[in-house]
Amino acid sequence: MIQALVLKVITKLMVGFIILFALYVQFHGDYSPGGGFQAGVIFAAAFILYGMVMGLQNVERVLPPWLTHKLMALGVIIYTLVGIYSFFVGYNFLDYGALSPAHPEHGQHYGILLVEFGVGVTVAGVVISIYYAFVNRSKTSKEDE
Amino acid sequence: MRSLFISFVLLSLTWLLLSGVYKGLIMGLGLLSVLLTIYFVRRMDKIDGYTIDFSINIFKLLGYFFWLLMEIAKSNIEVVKAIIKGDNHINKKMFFISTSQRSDLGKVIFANSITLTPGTISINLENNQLCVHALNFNEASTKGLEEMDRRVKNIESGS
Amino acid sequence: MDFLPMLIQIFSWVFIVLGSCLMVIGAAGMLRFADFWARLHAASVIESGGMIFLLLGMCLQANDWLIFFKLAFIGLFLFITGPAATHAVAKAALSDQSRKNSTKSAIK
Amino acid sequence: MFVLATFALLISIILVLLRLYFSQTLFDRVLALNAFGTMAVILIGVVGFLSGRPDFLDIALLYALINFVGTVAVLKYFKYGTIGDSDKQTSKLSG
Repeated sequence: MIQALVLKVITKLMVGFIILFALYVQFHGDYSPGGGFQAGVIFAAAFILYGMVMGLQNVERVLPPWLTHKLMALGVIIYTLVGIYSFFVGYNFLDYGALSPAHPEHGQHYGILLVEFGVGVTVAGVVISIYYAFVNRSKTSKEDE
Repeated sequence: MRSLFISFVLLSLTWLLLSGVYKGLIMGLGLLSVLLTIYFVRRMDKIDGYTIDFSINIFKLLGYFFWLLMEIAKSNIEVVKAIIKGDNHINKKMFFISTSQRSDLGKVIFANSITLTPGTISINLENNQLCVHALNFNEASTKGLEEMDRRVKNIESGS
Repeated sequence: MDFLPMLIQIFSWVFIVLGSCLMVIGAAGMLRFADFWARLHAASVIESGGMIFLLLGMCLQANDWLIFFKLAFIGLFLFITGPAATHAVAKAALSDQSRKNSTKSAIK
Repeated sequence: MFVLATFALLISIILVLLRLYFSQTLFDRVLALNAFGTMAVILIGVVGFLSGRPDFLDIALLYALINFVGTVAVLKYFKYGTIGDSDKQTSKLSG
Protein backbone atom coordinates (compact mmCIF):
# COMPACT_ATOMS: atom_id res chain seq x y z
CA MET A 1 0.00 0.00 0.00
CA ILE A 2 1.42 3.34 -1.04
CA GLN A 3 1.40 5.96 1.67
CA ALA A 4 1.18 8.97 -0.69
CA LEU A 5 -2.11 10.74 -0.01
CA VAL A 6 -2.17 12.34 -3.46
CA LEU A 7 -1.98 9.02 -5.30
CA LYS A 8 -4.59 7.50 -3.00
CA VAL A 9 -7.16 10.23 -3.54
CA ILE A 10 -6.52 10.46 -7.29
CA THR A 11 -6.88 6.69 -7.65
CA LYS A 12 -10.15 6.63 -5.71
CA LEU A 13 -11.44 9.46 -7.88
CA MET A 14 -10.44 8.02 -11.22
CA VAL A 15 -11.07 4.31 -10.80
CA GLY A 16 -14.81 4.65 -11.40
CA PHE A 17 -14.30 6.58 -14.59
CA ILE A 18 -11.76 4.03 -15.79
CA ILE A 19 -14.22 1.18 -15.27
CA LEU A 20 -16.94 3.14 -17.06
CA PHE A 21 -14.55 3.87 -19.93
CA ALA A 22 -13.78 0.16 -20.21
CA LEU A 23 -17.49 -0.65 -20.48
CA TYR A 24 -17.91 2.15 -23.03
CA VAL A 25 -15.17 0.68 -25.22
CA GLN A 26 -16.78 -2.73 -24.76
CA PHE A 27 -20.23 -1.76 -26.02
CA HIS A 28 -19.17 0.62 -28.79
CA GLY A 29 -17.10 -1.96 -30.66
CA ASP A 30 -18.91 -1.36 -33.92
CA TYR A 31 -19.06 2.46 -33.81
CA SER A 32 -15.52 3.41 -32.88
CA PRO A 33 -12.14 1.67 -32.66
CA GLY A 34 -11.94 -0.83 -29.84
CA GLY A 35 -13.73 -3.97 -28.85
CA GLY A 36 -13.58 -6.83 -26.45
CA PHE A 37 -9.85 -7.18 -26.06
CA GLN A 38 -9.12 -3.52 -25.35
CA ALA A 39 -12.09 -3.29 -23.01
CA GLY A 40 -10.86 -6.28 -21.00
CA VAL A 41 -7.40 -4.78 -20.69
CA ILE A 42 -8.73 -1.40 -19.53
CA PHE A 43 -11.03 -3.09 -17.03
CA ALA A 44 -8.07 -5.04 -15.67
CA ALA A 45 -5.92 -1.89 -15.61
CA ALA A 46 -8.42 -0.22 -13.30
CA PHE A 47 -8.17 -3.07 -10.81
CA ILE A 48 -4.39 -3.29 -11.13
CA LEU A 49 -4.09 0.44 -10.39
CA TYR A 50 -6.35 0.00 -7.38
CA GLY A 51 -4.34 -2.98 -6.21
CA MET A 52 -1.04 -1.17 -6.57
CA VAL A 53 -2.13 1.90 -4.68
CA MET A 54 -4.53 0.54 -2.06
CA GLY A 55 -2.89 -2.79 -1.33
CA LEU A 56 -3.25 -6.36 -2.48
CA GLN A 57 -5.59 -7.56 0.28
CA ASN A 58 -8.16 -4.93 -0.62
CA VAL A 59 -8.26 -5.72 -4.33
CA GLU A 60 -8.36 -9.44 -3.58
CA ARG A 61 -11.46 -8.82 -1.49
CA VAL A 62 -13.11 -6.64 -4.17
CA LEU A 63 -12.51 -9.20 -6.90
CA PRO A 64 -11.50 -12.54 -5.34
CA PRO A 65 -9.04 -14.76 -7.24
CA TRP A 66 -11.55 -17.61 -7.52
CA LEU A 67 -13.95 -15.22 -9.27
CA THR A 68 -11.37 -14.18 -11.87
CA HIS A 69 -10.72 -17.85 -12.63
CA LYS A 70 -14.45 -18.37 -13.14
CA LEU A 71 -14.63 -15.25 -15.33
CA MET A 72 -11.93 -16.67 -17.62
CA ALA A 73 -14.12 -19.70 -18.29
CA LEU A 74 -17.39 -17.74 -18.39
CA GLY A 75 -16.26 -15.67 -21.37
CA VAL A 76 -15.38 -18.74 -23.40
CA ILE A 77 -18.72 -20.31 -22.43
CA ILE A 78 -20.63 -17.23 -23.67
CA TYR A 79 -18.70 -17.32 -26.92
CA THR A 80 -19.34 -21.00 -27.46
CA LEU A 81 -22.99 -20.89 -26.47
CA VAL A 82 -23.67 -18.25 -29.14
CA GLY A 83 -22.02 -20.50 -31.71
CA ILE A 84 -23.78 -23.66 -30.58
CA TYR A 85 -27.16 -21.92 -30.40
CA SER A 86 -26.99 -21.01 -34.08
CA PHE A 87 -25.77 -24.54 -34.74
CA PHE A 88 -28.90 -26.02 -33.13
CA VAL A 89 -31.34 -23.65 -34.79
CA GLY A 90 -30.14 -24.84 -38.16
CA TYR A 91 -27.50 -22.33 -39.21
CA ASN A 92 -23.73 -22.60 -39.43
CA PHE A 93 -21.53 -22.34 -36.33
CA LEU A 94 -21.42 -18.68 -35.20
CA ASP A 95 -23.84 -17.58 -37.92
CA TYR A 96 -25.31 -14.54 -36.20
CA GLY A 97 -28.39 -14.53 -38.40
CA ALA A 98 -29.79 -17.24 -36.16
CA LEU A 99 -30.30 -14.79 -33.31
CA SER A 100 -33.13 -13.03 -35.09
CA PRO A 101 -34.28 -14.94 -38.17
CA ALA A 102 -36.66 -12.18 -39.31
CA HIS A 103 -33.95 -9.49 -39.42
CA PRO A 104 -30.50 -10.99 -40.11
CA GLU A 105 -28.96 -7.52 -39.79
CA HIS A 106 -30.20 -7.18 -36.20
CA GLY A 107 -29.06 -10.69 -35.50
CA GLN A 108 -25.54 -9.84 -36.62
CA HIS A 109 -25.54 -6.79 -34.37
CA TYR A 110 -26.60 -8.79 -31.30
CA GLY A 111 -24.23 -11.62 -32.18
CA ILE A 112 -21.20 -9.37 -32.41
CA LEU A 113 -22.20 -7.67 -29.16
CA LEU A 114 -22.49 -11.01 -27.33
CA VAL A 115 -19.29 -12.50 -28.73
CA GLU A 116 -17.35 -9.32 -27.95
CA PHE A 117 -18.73 -9.44 -24.42
CA GLY A 118 -17.43 -12.97 -24.04
CA VAL A 119 -13.99 -11.91 -25.31
CA GLY A 120 -13.92 -8.95 -22.93
CA VAL A 121 -14.85 -11.04 -19.88
CA THR A 122 -12.17 -13.61 -20.68
CA VAL A 123 -9.44 -11.03 -21.28
CA ALA A 124 -10.26 -9.16 -18.06
CA GLY A 125 -10.18 -12.41 -16.10
CA VAL A 126 -6.91 -13.54 -17.64
CA VAL A 127 -5.09 -10.24 -17.13
CA ILE A 128 -6.20 -9.86 -13.51
CA SER A 129 -5.28 -13.50 -12.83
CA ILE A 130 -1.83 -12.91 -14.33
CA TYR A 131 -1.42 -9.90 -12.01
CA TYR A 132 -2.39 -11.96 -8.97
CA ALA A 133 -0.13 -14.82 -9.99
CA PHE A 134 2.81 -12.47 -10.61
CA VAL A 135 2.41 -10.69 -7.31
CA ASN A 136 2.01 -13.87 -5.28
CA ARG A 137 5.02 -15.40 -6.99
CA SER A 138 7.24 -12.48 -6.01
CA LYS A 139 5.94 -12.81 -2.46
CA THR A 140 6.80 -16.49 -2.18
CA SER A 141 10.20 -16.07 -3.83
CA LYS A 142 11.03 -13.50 -1.17
CA GLU A 143 10.07 -15.98 1.54
CA ASP A 144 12.47 -18.50 0.06
CA GLU A 145 15.46 -16.22 0.49
CA MET B 1 -27.38 8.89 -0.38
CA ARG B 2 -26.29 12.26 -1.72
CA SER B 3 -22.93 10.92 -2.86
CA LEU B 4 -24.71 8.03 -4.59
CA PHE B 5 -26.88 10.47 -6.53
CA ILE B 6 -23.90 12.67 -7.46
CA SER B 7 -21.86 9.73 -8.72
CA PHE B 8 -24.83 8.43 -10.73
CA VAL B 9 -25.34 11.81 -12.42
CA LEU B 10 -21.62 12.27 -13.10
CA LEU B 11 -21.15 8.80 -14.57
CA SER B 12 -24.30 9.01 -16.73
CA LEU B 13 -23.19 12.40 -18.04
CA THR B 14 -19.78 10.95 -18.87
CA TRP B 15 -21.38 8.09 -20.78
CA LEU B 16 -23.74 10.34 -22.73
CA LEU B 17 -21.01 12.81 -23.67
CA LEU B 18 -18.60 10.07 -24.74
CA SER B 19 -21.05 7.83 -26.54
CA GLY B 20 -22.74 9.85 -29.28
CA VAL B 21 -24.96 6.88 -30.19
CA TYR B 22 -28.44 7.52 -28.80
CA LYS B 23 -30.25 4.26 -29.58
CA GLY B 24 -32.37 2.32 -27.11
CA LEU B 25 -30.08 -0.71 -26.90
CA ILE B 26 -26.87 1.22 -26.35
CA MET B 27 -28.53 3.56 -23.84
CA GLY B 28 -29.83 0.56 -21.88
CA LEU B 29 -26.37 -0.97 -21.86
CA GLY B 30 -25.06 2.41 -20.70
CA LEU B 31 -27.45 2.40 -17.75
CA LEU B 32 -26.31 -1.13 -16.87
CA SER B 33 -22.68 -0.04 -17.12
CA VAL B 34 -23.24 2.92 -14.83
CA LEU B 35 -24.95 0.69 -12.25
CA LEU B 36 -22.14 -1.88 -12.45
CA THR B 37 -19.53 0.85 -12.00
CA ILE B 38 -21.35 2.26 -8.98
CA TYR B 39 -21.54 -1.24 -7.52
CA PHE B 40 -17.77 -1.73 -7.86
CA VAL B 41 -16.93 1.71 -6.50
CA ARG B 42 -19.22 1.30 -3.47
CA ARG B 43 -17.69 -2.11 -2.84
CA MET B 44 -14.19 -0.63 -2.93
CA ASP B 45 -15.25 2.16 -0.58
CA LYS B 46 -16.72 -0.34 1.85
CA ILE B 47 -13.72 -2.66 1.76
CA ASP B 48 -10.88 -0.18 2.19
CA GLY B 49 -12.89 2.02 4.51
CA TYR B 50 -11.65 5.24 2.95
CA THR B 51 -14.25 7.52 1.37
CA ILE B 52 -13.46 10.86 -0.19
CA ASP B 53 -15.15 13.80 1.45
CA PHE B 54 -16.78 15.82 -1.34
CA SER B 55 -17.34 19.04 0.59
CA ILE B 56 -16.50 21.24 -2.39
CA ASN B 57 -18.48 24.14 -3.78
CA ILE B 58 -18.76 23.48 -7.52
CA PHE B 59 -19.16 27.11 -8.64
CA LYS B 60 -16.23 28.28 -6.56
CA LEU B 61 -14.25 25.37 -7.99
CA LEU B 62 -14.93 26.64 -11.54
CA GLY B 63 -13.82 30.14 -10.57
CA TYR B 64 -10.67 28.71 -9.02
CA PHE B 65 -10.06 26.70 -12.20
CA PHE B 66 -9.91 29.83 -14.35
CA TRP B 67 -7.72 31.62 -11.83
CA LEU B 68 -5.41 28.57 -11.90
CA LEU B 69 -5.23 28.72 -15.72
CA MET B 70 -4.07 32.35 -15.48
CA GLU B 71 -1.43 31.35 -12.92
CA ILE B 72 -0.25 28.51 -15.16
CA ALA B 73 0.15 30.91 -18.09
CA LYS B 74 2.14 33.38 -15.95
CA SER B 75 4.48 30.79 -14.48
CA ASN B 76 5.00 29.18 -17.88
CA ILE B 77 6.53 32.43 -19.08
CA GLU B 78 8.87 32.47 -16.07
CA VAL B 79 10.06 28.91 -16.63
CA VAL B 80 10.56 29.44 -20.37
CA LYS B 81 12.76 32.43 -19.50
CA ALA B 82 14.71 30.26 -17.07
CA ILE B 83 15.19 27.55 -19.70
CA ILE B 84 16.49 30.08 -22.23
CA LYS B 85 18.87 31.67 -19.72
CA GLY B 86 20.29 28.29 -18.80
CA ASP B 87 21.72 26.51 -15.82
CA ASN B 88 23.64 29.31 -14.15
CA HIS B 89 20.75 31.65 -13.52
CA ILE B 90 18.50 29.44 -11.46
CA ASN B 91 18.12 29.38 -7.71
CA LYS B 92 16.77 26.01 -6.65
CA LYS B 93 15.40 25.60 -3.18
CA MET B 94 13.36 23.11 -1.22
CA PHE B 95 11.12 24.45 1.51
CA PHE B 96 8.07 23.58 3.59
CA ILE B 97 4.69 25.25 3.50
CA SER B 98 1.74 24.49 5.75
CA THR B 99 -1.65 23.58 4.34
CA SER B 100 -4.80 24.92 5.96
CA GLN B 101 -7.44 22.82 4.18
CA ARG B 102 -9.69 20.57 6.21
CA SER B 103 -10.48 17.71 3.84
CA ASP B 104 -8.06 15.38 2.08
CA LEU B 105 -9.49 16.38 -1.27
CA GLY B 106 -8.71 20.04 -0.62
CA LYS B 107 -5.12 19.20 0.28
CA VAL B 108 -4.75 17.11 -2.86
CA ILE B 109 -6.19 19.92 -5.00
CA PHE B 110 -3.66 22.29 -3.44
CA ALA B 111 -0.73 19.91 -4.03
CA ASN B 112 -1.82 19.25 -7.60
CA SER B 113 -2.19 22.97 -8.31
CA ILE B 114 1.35 23.55 -7.08
CA THR B 115 2.65 20.82 -9.36
CA LEU B 116 0.61 22.10 -12.30
CA THR B 117 2.13 25.56 -12.18
CA PRO B 118 5.61 25.11 -13.66
CA GLY B 119 8.39 26.35 -11.45
CA THR B 120 7.07 24.80 -8.26
CA ILE B 121 6.58 21.11 -7.54
CA SER B 122 5.04 19.51 -4.49
CA ILE B 123 7.13 16.62 -3.28
CA ASN B 124 5.74 15.29 -0.04
CA LEU B 125 2.42 15.83 1.68
CA GLU B 126 2.37 14.81 5.31
CA ASN B 127 0.54 16.07 8.42
CA ASN B 128 -0.48 19.46 6.99
CA GLN B 129 3.10 20.09 5.88
CA LEU B 130 3.85 20.22 2.19
CA CYS B 131 7.40 19.96 0.90
CA VAL B 132 7.80 22.17 -2.18
CA HIS B 133 10.67 22.47 -4.62
CA ALA B 134 11.01 25.78 -6.47
CA LEU B 135 13.10 26.46 -9.55
CA ASN B 136 13.57 30.18 -8.97
CA PHE B 137 13.08 30.86 -5.31
CA ASN B 138 12.39 34.37 -4.05
CA GLU B 139 10.13 36.08 -1.56
CA ALA B 140 7.29 36.40 -4.05
CA SER B 141 6.98 32.64 -4.56
CA THR B 142 6.04 31.94 -0.91
CA LYS B 143 3.52 34.79 -1.08
CA GLY B 144 1.98 33.29 -4.23
CA LEU B 145 1.73 29.87 -2.62
CA GLU B 146 0.07 31.34 0.46
CA GLU B 147 -2.50 33.05 -1.73
CA MET B 148 -3.15 29.77 -3.55
CA ASP B 149 -3.57 28.02 -0.20
CA ARG B 150 -6.13 30.62 0.85
CA ARG B 151 -8.05 30.27 -2.40
CA VAL B 152 -8.19 26.47 -2.14
CA LYS B 153 -9.44 26.79 1.44
CA ASN B 154 -12.10 29.14 0.11
CA ILE B 155 -13.57 26.58 -2.29
CA GLU B 156 -14.29 24.11 0.51
CA SER B 157 -17.91 24.59 1.47
CA GLY B 158 -18.26 25.33 5.16
CA SER B 159 -20.05 22.69 7.18
CA MET C 1 -21.38 36.69 -39.75
CA ASP C 2 -18.12 35.83 -41.43
CA PHE C 3 -16.26 37.41 -38.57
CA LEU C 4 -16.74 34.74 -35.90
CA PRO C 5 -15.34 31.72 -37.80
CA MET C 6 -12.31 33.78 -38.79
CA LEU C 7 -11.75 34.76 -35.16
CA ILE C 8 -11.95 31.12 -34.13
CA GLN C 9 -9.44 30.18 -36.82
CA ILE C 10 -7.02 32.89 -35.69
CA PHE C 11 -7.33 31.83 -32.04
CA SER C 12 -6.77 28.17 -32.82
CA TRP C 13 -3.69 29.06 -34.93
CA VAL C 14 -2.27 31.09 -32.06
CA PHE C 15 -2.94 28.36 -29.49
CA ILE C 16 -1.46 25.59 -31.60
CA VAL C 17 1.68 27.55 -32.48
CA LEU C 18 2.11 28.57 -28.84
CA GLY C 19 1.60 24.99 -27.65
CA SER C 20 4.10 23.63 -30.18
CA CYS C 21 6.69 26.21 -29.10
CA LEU C 22 6.17 25.32 -25.43
CA MET C 23 6.53 21.61 -26.22
CA VAL C 24 9.85 22.11 -28.01
CA ILE C 25 11.15 24.50 -25.34
CA GLY C 26 10.19 22.10 -22.57
CA ALA C 27 11.90 19.19 -24.31
CA ALA C 28 15.00 21.32 -24.92
CA GLY C 29 14.96 22.28 -21.25
CA MET C 30 14.88 18.63 -20.25
CA LEU C 31 17.97 18.09 -22.38
CA ARG C 32 19.71 21.26 -21.24
CA PHE C 33 19.41 21.29 -17.45
CA ALA C 34 22.13 19.34 -15.68
CA ASP C 35 20.23 18.49 -12.54
CA PHE C 36 17.27 16.16 -12.02
CA TRP C 37 15.33 18.63 -9.88
CA ALA C 38 15.61 21.33 -12.55
CA ARG C 39 14.48 18.87 -15.19
CA LEU C 40 11.30 18.20 -13.25
CA HIS C 41 10.26 21.78 -13.91
CA ALA C 42 11.04 21.53 -17.62
CA ALA C 43 8.86 18.43 -17.83
CA SER C 44 6.15 20.33 -16.04
CA VAL C 45 6.14 22.90 -18.89
CA ILE C 46 5.38 20.07 -21.30
CA GLU C 47 2.68 18.57 -19.13
CA SER C 48 0.77 21.72 -18.26
CA GLY C 49 1.48 24.53 -20.71
CA GLY C 50 2.06 22.70 -23.96
CA MET C 51 -0.68 20.16 -23.31
CA ILE C 52 -3.32 22.77 -22.44
CA PHE C 53 -2.56 25.05 -25.38
CA LEU C 54 -2.46 22.27 -27.98
CA LEU C 55 -5.70 20.74 -26.72
CA LEU C 56 -7.40 24.15 -26.67
CA GLY C 57 -6.35 24.74 -30.27
CA MET C 58 -7.69 21.34 -31.29
CA CYS C 59 -10.95 21.98 -29.39
CA LEU C 60 -11.50 25.13 -31.44
CA GLN C 61 -10.93 23.16 -34.65
CA ALA C 62 -13.45 20.45 -33.74
CA ASN C 63 -16.55 20.61 -35.93
CA ASP C 64 -18.51 18.13 -33.84
CA TRP C 65 -19.65 18.30 -30.23
CA LEU C 66 -18.60 14.70 -29.66
CA ILE C 67 -15.00 15.42 -30.64
CA PHE C 68 -15.02 18.54 -28.49
CA PHE C 69 -16.11 16.57 -25.44
CA LYS C 70 -13.63 13.78 -26.05
CA LEU C 71 -10.81 16.33 -26.26
CA ALA C 72 -12.11 17.92 -23.06
CA PHE C 73 -12.05 14.51 -21.36
CA ILE C 74 -8.48 13.90 -22.47
CA GLY C 75 -7.50 17.33 -21.20
CA LEU C 76 -9.22 16.80 -17.86
CA PHE C 77 -7.68 13.36 -17.44
CA LEU C 78 -4.17 14.65 -18.14
CA PHE C 79 -4.88 17.68 -15.94
CA ILE C 80 -5.67 15.42 -12.98
CA THR C 81 -3.26 12.51 -13.41
CA GLY C 82 -0.23 14.34 -14.84
CA PRO C 83 0.63 16.22 -11.65
CA ALA C 84 -0.05 13.11 -9.58
CA ALA C 85 2.50 11.18 -11.64
CA THR C 86 5.07 13.99 -11.38
CA HIS C 87 4.46 14.15 -7.63
CA ALA C 88 5.03 10.40 -7.36
CA VAL C 89 8.31 10.60 -9.32
CA ALA C 90 9.55 13.49 -7.16
CA LYS C 91 8.59 11.74 -3.94
CA ALA C 92 10.30 8.51 -4.97
CA ALA C 93 13.43 10.41 -6.01
CA LEU C 94 13.51 12.29 -2.69
CA SER C 95 13.18 9.13 -0.61
CA ASP C 96 15.84 7.42 -2.72
CA GLN C 97 18.20 10.36 -2.22
CA SER C 98 17.70 10.43 1.53
CA ARG C 99 18.19 6.68 1.75
CA LYS C 100 21.49 6.92 -0.13
CA ASN C 101 22.63 9.79 2.09
CA SER C 102 21.78 7.87 5.25
CA THR C 103 23.68 4.76 4.10
CA LYS C 104 26.67 6.95 3.19
CA SER C 105 26.72 8.58 6.60
CA ALA C 106 26.32 5.16 8.23
CA ILE C 107 29.39 3.92 6.37
CA LYS C 108 31.38 6.94 7.42
CA MET D 1 -1.27 24.13 -39.01
CA PHE D 2 -1.53 20.52 -37.88
CA VAL D 3 1.53 19.70 -39.97
CA LEU D 4 3.45 22.26 -37.95
CA ALA D 5 2.18 20.82 -34.68
CA THR D 6 3.11 17.31 -35.82
CA PHE D 7 6.66 18.39 -36.64
CA ALA D 8 7.04 20.23 -33.34
CA LEU D 9 5.81 17.17 -31.45
CA LEU D 10 8.14 14.85 -33.36
CA ILE D 11 11.15 17.10 -32.67
CA SER D 12 10.33 17.25 -28.97
CA ILE D 13 9.80 13.49 -28.86
CA ILE D 14 13.26 13.01 -30.34
CA LEU D 15 14.75 15.39 -27.74
CA VAL D 16 13.01 13.53 -24.92
CA LEU D 17 14.19 10.18 -26.26
CA LEU D 18 17.76 11.54 -26.32
CA ARG D 19 17.28 12.48 -22.67
CA LEU D 20 16.01 8.98 -22.01
CA TYR D 21 19.09 7.49 -23.66
CA PHE D 22 21.73 9.71 -22.04
CA SER D 23 20.38 9.79 -18.49
CA GLN D 24 22.09 8.07 -15.60
CA THR D 25 19.48 7.52 -12.94
CA LEU D 26 16.20 5.67 -12.97
CA PHE D 27 14.06 8.66 -12.05
CA ASP D 28 15.36 10.65 -15.01
CA ARG D 29 14.16 7.86 -17.23
CA VAL D 30 10.77 7.62 -15.59
CA LEU D 31 10.36 11.38 -15.94
CA ALA D 32 11.33 11.30 -19.60
CA LEU D 33 8.99 8.38 -20.17
CA ASN D 34 6.13 10.27 -18.57
CA ALA D 35 6.73 13.33 -20.75
CA PHE D 36 7.00 11.05 -23.79
CA GLY D 37 3.63 9.55 -22.93
CA THR D 38 1.97 12.95 -22.70
CA MET D 39 3.42 13.91 -26.08
CA ALA D 40 2.31 10.64 -27.62
CA VAL D 41 -1.27 11.23 -26.45
CA ILE D 42 -1.35 14.65 -28.08
CA LEU D 43 0.39 13.34 -31.19
CA ILE D 44 -2.34 10.74 -31.63
CA GLY D 45 -4.95 13.47 -31.49
CA VAL D 46 -3.10 15.75 -33.88
CA VAL D 47 -2.53 12.97 -36.40
CA GLY D 48 -6.19 12.08 -36.15
CA PHE D 49 -7.10 15.66 -37.11
CA LEU D 50 -4.45 15.66 -39.85
CA SER D 51 -5.88 12.57 -41.50
CA GLY D 52 -9.44 13.83 -41.02
CA ARG D 53 -10.49 10.95 -38.81
CA PRO D 54 -10.74 12.25 -35.25
CA ASP D 55 -12.14 8.97 -33.91
CA PHE D 56 -8.60 8.18 -32.80
CA LEU D 57 -9.36 10.16 -29.67
CA ASP D 58 -10.56 7.04 -27.86
CA ILE D 59 -7.12 5.57 -28.36
CA ALA D 60 -5.52 8.77 -27.06
CA LEU D 61 -7.61 8.59 -23.89
CA LEU D 62 -6.64 4.94 -23.49
CA TYR D 63 -2.96 5.80 -23.92
CA ALA D 64 -3.17 8.53 -21.28
CA LEU D 65 -4.66 6.01 -18.87
CA ILE D 66 -2.06 3.31 -19.55
CA ASN D 67 0.71 5.91 -19.22
CA PHE D 68 -0.44 6.79 -15.70
CA VAL D 69 -0.80 3.17 -14.63
CA GLY D 70 2.60 2.32 -16.10
CA THR D 71 4.36 5.17 -14.29
CA VAL D 72 2.85 4.15 -10.96
CA ALA D 73 3.80 0.51 -11.60
CA VAL D 74 7.43 1.29 -12.46
CA LEU D 75 7.85 3.54 -9.42
CA LYS D 76 6.24 1.04 -7.10
CA TYR D 77 8.32 -1.83 -8.45
CA PHE D 78 11.60 -0.01 -8.00
CA LYS D 79 10.73 1.32 -4.57
CA TYR D 80 9.37 -1.86 -2.99
CA GLY D 81 10.56 -4.61 -5.33
CA THR D 82 7.01 -5.77 -6.01
CA ILE D 83 3.88 -4.34 -7.58
CA GLY D 84 1.71 -6.13 -5.06
CA ASP D 85 1.67 -5.70 -1.34
CA SER D 86 4.57 -4.08 0.43
CA ASP D 87 3.65 -5.13 3.96
CA LYS D 88 6.41 -7.71 3.96
CA GLN D 89 8.85 -4.93 3.11
CA THR D 90 7.75 -2.78 6.02
CA SER D 91 7.85 -5.67 8.46
CA LYS D 92 11.36 -6.47 7.23
CA LEU D 93 12.44 -2.90 7.84
CA SER D 94 10.98 -2.77 11.32
CA GLY D 95 12.01 -6.27 12.38
